[in-house]
Amino acid sequence: MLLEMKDAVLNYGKIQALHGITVEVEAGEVVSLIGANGAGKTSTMRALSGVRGLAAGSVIFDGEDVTKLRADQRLRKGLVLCPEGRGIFPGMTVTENLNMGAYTRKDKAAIEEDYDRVFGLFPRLLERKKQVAGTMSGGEQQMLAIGRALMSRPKLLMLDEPSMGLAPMLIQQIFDIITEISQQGTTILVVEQNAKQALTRSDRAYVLETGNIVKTGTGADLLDDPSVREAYLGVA
Amino acid sequence: MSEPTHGSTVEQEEVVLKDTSDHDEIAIETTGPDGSVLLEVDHVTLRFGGVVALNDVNFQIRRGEILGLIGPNGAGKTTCFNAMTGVYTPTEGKIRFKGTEIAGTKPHKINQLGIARTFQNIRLFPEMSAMENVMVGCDARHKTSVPGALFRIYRQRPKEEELPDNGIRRAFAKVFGISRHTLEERAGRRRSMELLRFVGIADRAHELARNLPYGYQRRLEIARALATEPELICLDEPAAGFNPAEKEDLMGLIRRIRDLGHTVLVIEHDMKLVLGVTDRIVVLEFGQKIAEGTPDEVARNPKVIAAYLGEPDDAA
Amino acid sequence: ACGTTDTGGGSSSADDGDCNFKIAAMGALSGANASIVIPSVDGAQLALDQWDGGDCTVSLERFDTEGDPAKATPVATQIAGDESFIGVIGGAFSGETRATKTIYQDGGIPMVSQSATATDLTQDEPVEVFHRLVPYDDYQGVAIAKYLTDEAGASKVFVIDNAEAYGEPLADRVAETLGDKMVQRDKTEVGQTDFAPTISKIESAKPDAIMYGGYIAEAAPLLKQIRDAGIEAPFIGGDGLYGADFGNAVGAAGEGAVVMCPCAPIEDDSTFADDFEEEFGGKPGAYAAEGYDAMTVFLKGLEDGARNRADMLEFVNSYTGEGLSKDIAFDENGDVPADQVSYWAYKNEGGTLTPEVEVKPGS
Amino acid sequence: MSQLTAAYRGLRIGDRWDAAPKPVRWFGLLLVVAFAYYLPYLNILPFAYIRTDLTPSGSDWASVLFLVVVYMIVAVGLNVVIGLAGLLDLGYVGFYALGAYSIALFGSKSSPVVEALQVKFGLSEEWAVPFAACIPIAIVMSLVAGVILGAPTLRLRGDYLAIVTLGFGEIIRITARNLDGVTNGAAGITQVPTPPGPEIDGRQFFNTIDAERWYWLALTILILIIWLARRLEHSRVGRAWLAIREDEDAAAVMGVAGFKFKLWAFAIGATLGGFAGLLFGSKQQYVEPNAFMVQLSFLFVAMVVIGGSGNIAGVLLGAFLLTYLPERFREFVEWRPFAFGVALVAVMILRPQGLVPSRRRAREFEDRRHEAEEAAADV
Amino acid sequence: MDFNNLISGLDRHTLDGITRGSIYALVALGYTMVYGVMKLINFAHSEVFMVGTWAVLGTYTVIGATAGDGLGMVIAATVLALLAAMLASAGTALAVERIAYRPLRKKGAPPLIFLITGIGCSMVLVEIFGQVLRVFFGRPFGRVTVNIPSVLETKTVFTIPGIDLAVSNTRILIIVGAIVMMLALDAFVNKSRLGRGVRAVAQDPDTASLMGVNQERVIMLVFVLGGAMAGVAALLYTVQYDITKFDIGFIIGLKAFTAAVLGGIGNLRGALVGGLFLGLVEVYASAVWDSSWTNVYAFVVLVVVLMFRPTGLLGESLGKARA
Ligand SMILES: Nc1ncnc2c1ncn2[C@@H]1O[C@H](COP(=O)(O)OP(=O)(O)OP(=O)(O)O)[C@@H](O)[C@H]1O
Ligand SMILES: Nc1ncnc2c1ncn2[C@@H]1O[C@H](COP(=O)(O)OP(=O)(O)OP(=O)(O)O)[C@@H](O)[C@H]1O
Ligand SMILES: CC(C)C[C@H](N)C(=O)O
Ligand SMILES: [Mg+2]
Ligand SMILES: [Mg+2]
Repeated sequence: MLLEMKDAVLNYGKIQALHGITVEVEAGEVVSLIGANGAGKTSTMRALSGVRGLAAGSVIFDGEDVTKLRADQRLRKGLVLCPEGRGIFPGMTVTENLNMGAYTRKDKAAIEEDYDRVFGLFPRLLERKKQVAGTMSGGEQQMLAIGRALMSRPKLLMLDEPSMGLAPMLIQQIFDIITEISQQGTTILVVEQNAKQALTRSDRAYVLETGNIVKTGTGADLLDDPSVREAYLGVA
Repeated sequence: MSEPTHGSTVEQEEVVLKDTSDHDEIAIETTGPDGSVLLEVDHVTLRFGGVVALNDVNFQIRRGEILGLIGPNGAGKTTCFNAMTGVYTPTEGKIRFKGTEIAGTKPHKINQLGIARTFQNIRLFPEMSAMENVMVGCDARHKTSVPGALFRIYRQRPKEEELPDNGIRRAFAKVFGISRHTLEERAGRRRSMELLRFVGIADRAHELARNLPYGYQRRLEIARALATEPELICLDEPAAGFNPAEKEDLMGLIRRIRDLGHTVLVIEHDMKLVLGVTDRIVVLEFGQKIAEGTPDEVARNPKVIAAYLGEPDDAA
Repeated sequence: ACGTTDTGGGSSSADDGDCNFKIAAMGALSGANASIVIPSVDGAQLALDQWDGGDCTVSLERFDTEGDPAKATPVATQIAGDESFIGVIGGAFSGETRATKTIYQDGGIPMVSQSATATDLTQDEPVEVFHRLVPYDDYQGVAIAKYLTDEAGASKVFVIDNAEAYGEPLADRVAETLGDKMVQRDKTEVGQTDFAPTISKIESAKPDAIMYGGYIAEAAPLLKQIRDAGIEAPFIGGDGLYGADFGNAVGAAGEGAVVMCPCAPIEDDSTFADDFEEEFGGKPGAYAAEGYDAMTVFLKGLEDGARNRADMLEFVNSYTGEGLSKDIAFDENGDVPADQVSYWAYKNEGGTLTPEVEVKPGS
Repeated sequence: MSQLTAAYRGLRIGDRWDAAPKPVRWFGLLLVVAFAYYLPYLNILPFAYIRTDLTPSGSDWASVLFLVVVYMIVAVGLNVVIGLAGLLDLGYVGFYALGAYSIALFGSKSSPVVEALQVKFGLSEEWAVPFAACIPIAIVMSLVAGVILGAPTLRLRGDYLAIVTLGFGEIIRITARNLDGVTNGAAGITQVPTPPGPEIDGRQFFNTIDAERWYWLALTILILIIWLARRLEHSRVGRAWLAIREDEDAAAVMGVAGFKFKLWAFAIGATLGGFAGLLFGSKQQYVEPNAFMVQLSFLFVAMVVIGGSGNIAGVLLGAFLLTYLPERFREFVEWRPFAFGVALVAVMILRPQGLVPSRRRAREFEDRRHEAEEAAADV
Repeated sequence: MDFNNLISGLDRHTLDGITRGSIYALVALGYTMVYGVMKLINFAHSEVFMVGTWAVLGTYTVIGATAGDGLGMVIAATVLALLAAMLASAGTALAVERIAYRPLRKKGAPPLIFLITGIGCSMVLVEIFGQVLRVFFGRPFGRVTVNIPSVLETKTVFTIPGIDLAVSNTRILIIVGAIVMMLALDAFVNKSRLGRGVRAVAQDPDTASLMGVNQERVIMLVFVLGGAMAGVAALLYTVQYDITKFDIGFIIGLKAFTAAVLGGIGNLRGALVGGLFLGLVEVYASAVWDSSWTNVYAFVVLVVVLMFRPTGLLGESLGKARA
């Protein structure tokens, strides 16, 4: 088991966002998390990445208890989150943002390779290398955020709504990239509203509802589940 | 969960929670969907240093329609919005709203002219309750300023239904009238509640905006924009982050907004929503308009397919 | 003014023979300028300690104003309203004195200031209760000018001030007296430490003496920078520089600088100096002798049988006596009589101010 | 300390107050006001220990109360600027100074301005602008100054505004000090007029000794100002300020004329500051530039923040404590500034939301605190 | 008004202005860095500088350096004093951050609270030197101006030919020292990995932590660097003016903060430009009129600049420092 979150409870002030959920990710898997707005998907991601602490429960990554570690410490262990709403550094150029992805890395040569890989995936970024990221369009920023996450060479890459705000063609591309990265050996946990795509492409999935896991299974199983189809796929 | 919020700028106890199934009260006066031009983007070019975000873009919005604005990421859609709402001034070209040139006008003036918008990255007033957020929108149409709020001298003869129930106060109000401030506050509260119900989030009216779920926040933005009684309401990716079921709801909401008499301009990447709800679509790419027409026409347009839609069976 | 005590007027509850009084000392006991005030209050304390009161018990209460007029008014109102106070030593600075003298006037309580020297206090708007043991700054201006021309033989003087209530009028007066022997005038700012613009003006004016009206904090860096620039012209300041702190602050650059003060020298081996040192662990500082004298005036009043403010005021108004600092008497404005006006020029030698020459501006 | 605050919280005074029926609230309020008017005479032990004149070297109780109330007016005014509109003004002392100077310049027989007028119009040497006429002059001067300062600078964001306003305060002080011919320079202006009133015991009604009359006057004005300020807060204007504070651009797009409302906030704040200055100058009967150092501005801001910015009760408490405590503990002469600094830091660390925050801020803060505490494990 | 004085001595005034401005600039760095990262005006920074000047005095006293020492001693004393000042200032800055700001951050306090806390810390530090230490150790502590021996005596090193401008060793030290330190810091923030981390936290602390940046460490780093720069300023200041005082930081802090805003707060190069600009304005204006109006000129210039460039001469933000 690469990642294991047990009985996690997360509060925002008086509001309890996660009511003791358990999520597991096996090395090499693509796991997706689906659910309506406010179900707690982002909260799960935040708790996993260490941006927010848990009120109860634990997170075990790569056989090590990381519950008490800060986000930056977890990143060093290979647990990387590409946050919802992109979180690019608005005052830095595209290149500098990518640099930030490699902040903890020292392997110069491999970093160069990864640049090429990211620019290969997103040629638009290459065109805009010197643009200050804050002035880029929503979609461009999303590409940058994913590219930057890849620069960290994660063991487990967590993506929070990577397709949000992207044009249809790009969404397709993003999912292709996810598949590709996964084939290259990175484990992936993805949150998506785009449930159909997400379920098609993932090995397993969890369905969240108001801070609780209500269903779990393989992607294909859930795709066939009538209640899931009704609630999340818009097919009656 | 939704604890009463004392001492807030909205006193909630006076809110009338009657159910208005028909939404007449929030309708605004417009001339209706007569198809006349409401807003005209006239050969607009907008540059940021070297980047040409808009290049000689030219289109019109007609009264009463739902117009979609689509295009690949970075095509210039949001920029176009920003130019229309006074955030940016076009480098060249004109934008006319109801015949008046509005480029270079301050954002709050543009709002008073009758254009409201939502933001691609939600920008509510996070520490104010949902209700208060909408009240700020309502205030755009109110007149009370500092002296009015301080001294409350400006009095109006109230309509029968505005009179207080209490006998003495009633008599007082009949003789001296009620200050415009008080009347506006009451009207604002009533209207805000109706709008929250209209967008479907009245149950959390007194919660801080920052604590609302994402979807609620999006809807709250719409309610707040509607509160300013715009003739034209511009929605920037309102369905971002919605699941299909929620998108379905949103489509209904957009149609109902139009039915109230507002003209709607919507930027959206979700083709199902765009094709399903709009009357006409304008397509941008690299800052240029590459197509314009009914949803059917646009969806079949090879240029659009190549630039934007990709293979017909899209991701949604 | 209210509450615990009955208000106003001259009548006193302490009239019936028993002699139980307080004397207030008001001034900056904390804050940046405390060091030129505390010695004088200590001096007053010493006078009281040495006094054999007979059946009188007198205490000295110290009121801190931080030298700030706004903080001084509640203090003054308190003192004026409490009948057990029979006299006020102070205010130490001119500003707070200006702000409070009408309050004391309303309370009918006599004041004897050890160091407030602003001219207007007695010359423009005199009040009956105010007296001071130091001559006012018009004299000092003349004294400094006189020193400059007569002792230093200067004919081109550069006059600088700190643009504040004390320094500016003093410098004005010096300039006025010097007439065309002043070559140039410049103003600085309190808290300033870089005087480059002033230095360059001095350099081009090539004066043969420099006068500064202000306090130690600015005088020290100013003088250092003057010497650093290689300007050797003599430097003279007013009583704002009087005190051991000046020598400490200016260091070697201050060698030979002159400080004018309306305070007579206290011999190092005088009994006063010894007693003071024993009691407060240091040489008597600025206006210590004047503080001592101020207290003495009031104590003499009590010995004379003054048992309320009105009597005390009357006593002080007509007081004559020999003091540590000078022969004490007050004219109708509360000032030192003209024949007693005398200044001493002190020269900074190896960090201590040593009396150089007496200057009488009157003659 | 924490037990104490917990006990206090346990009482839920605020909630109970809100829950109480209207007549009860009115009655409570009346009691508080009556007590405030009675304060100068407070003489029942043990309560009398709060008096400042019982300690050795203490200062006059009523005078201290007066100063407290003047600073309360300042705090209420500054609260409009900082607490409601969210504009950081570090030069508030400038308006305070203007108020004091306007009554001194026009009302004092010995002010150069009045002297010039006397000469110009051949008036008697005793002539000066009467007190009543000085009030509108002070209000207009500070209001105009507020607008003049605000108009070019309110477009600046947050901390830029802070330094510019700070500069403004200094400019006012230095100008007052250097323009000898107009303001009498550093020597200041004496004979500042006091409000008219009957003579009692051969003294003016408002004199230097009977400070409680000044206190009552100031208190009455304060109550009036609070009443007006509350009206503003709970109106469209208050909401607009809040919206601007939260997100100015979004507010503009929603039709809020940001600049206009900010300017209003500034002008209102300036006027109240000027009014407080006028009271101060008049009671003092002496105005001089050094009474208006920058540090006083900091003190004003500290009052607002310590008490709980945005909440009138809070800022009143802040003004009270920061003025009263140093006076009450005069015995500690040289240690007062040190203690003041330590107390400031300690209070802020223990109660960052202010002593009596507004509910909105308290809630805001609670949320943030929880978030911050849970945000990351501490290493 | 004396424009002749300005024109005839322009070279001299320029040199004076740059000297004054260099010190402003160094102190301004501390404001700008902390502001850039935490959006917080660290009001206690003026006292961080003040502590540095005392460290210089302390060093001289301990090693017994005085005016007139030999070259070896002068160099040794100056270097030691520099290190001591940097250490003391950085330590003070760090202490303020740990004791006062950090608990507030942990509680998520709003910015104004930090401001008032900073003012409180500033008072405490001032009083430590003006009162607390005096009570325990007596002089030189207390509320008086203290002489610092001019170990490095002012000597004219060379005269610029043609304009006949004498340039002294102290001025060279100040100007060169300030500029070198600024360039070094600028390079560090813009070029080094740690510097990039600083900028990342400045722009988006949460995301920065997701990139592996330890936010707490960055904040400490910023205080330490800003403090060290104030320490350098303290040494240069004492070399030029030879004095210190418990409240000496206030005015310099005010000016340095003005300089930081003038240049564009959060922008390192802005601090340099703002500092020099402010120094020149002050000296030029004082040459024409007199120094009692200095603060008025300074603030009027600030307002005028901000009216035309609302985010300062070079614009805002650590992130855009290179743009
Ligand atoms: N910063 C916050 N403060 C308070 N409550 C919050 C905060 N962030 C989220 N919440 C609440 O926590 C719950 C879960 O939110 P979360 O963002 O995890 O949902 P989500 O599943 O990611 O939704 P979406 O699809 O809209 O992104 C919601 O009810 C939301 O209101
Ligand atoms: N302030 C600015 N400075 C420089 N370039 C800018 C600025 N604002 C926008 N741009 C550029 O203009 C182009 C259009 O951006 P815009 O935000 O309008 O795109 P969009 O169509 O809304 O895309 P998306 O669907 O991704 O939101 C982009 O390439 C963007 O990088
Ligand atoms: C103590 C003295 C230096 C006071 C000064 N003579 C004054 O009048 O303010
Ligand atoms: Mg989410
Ligand atoms: Mg966009």
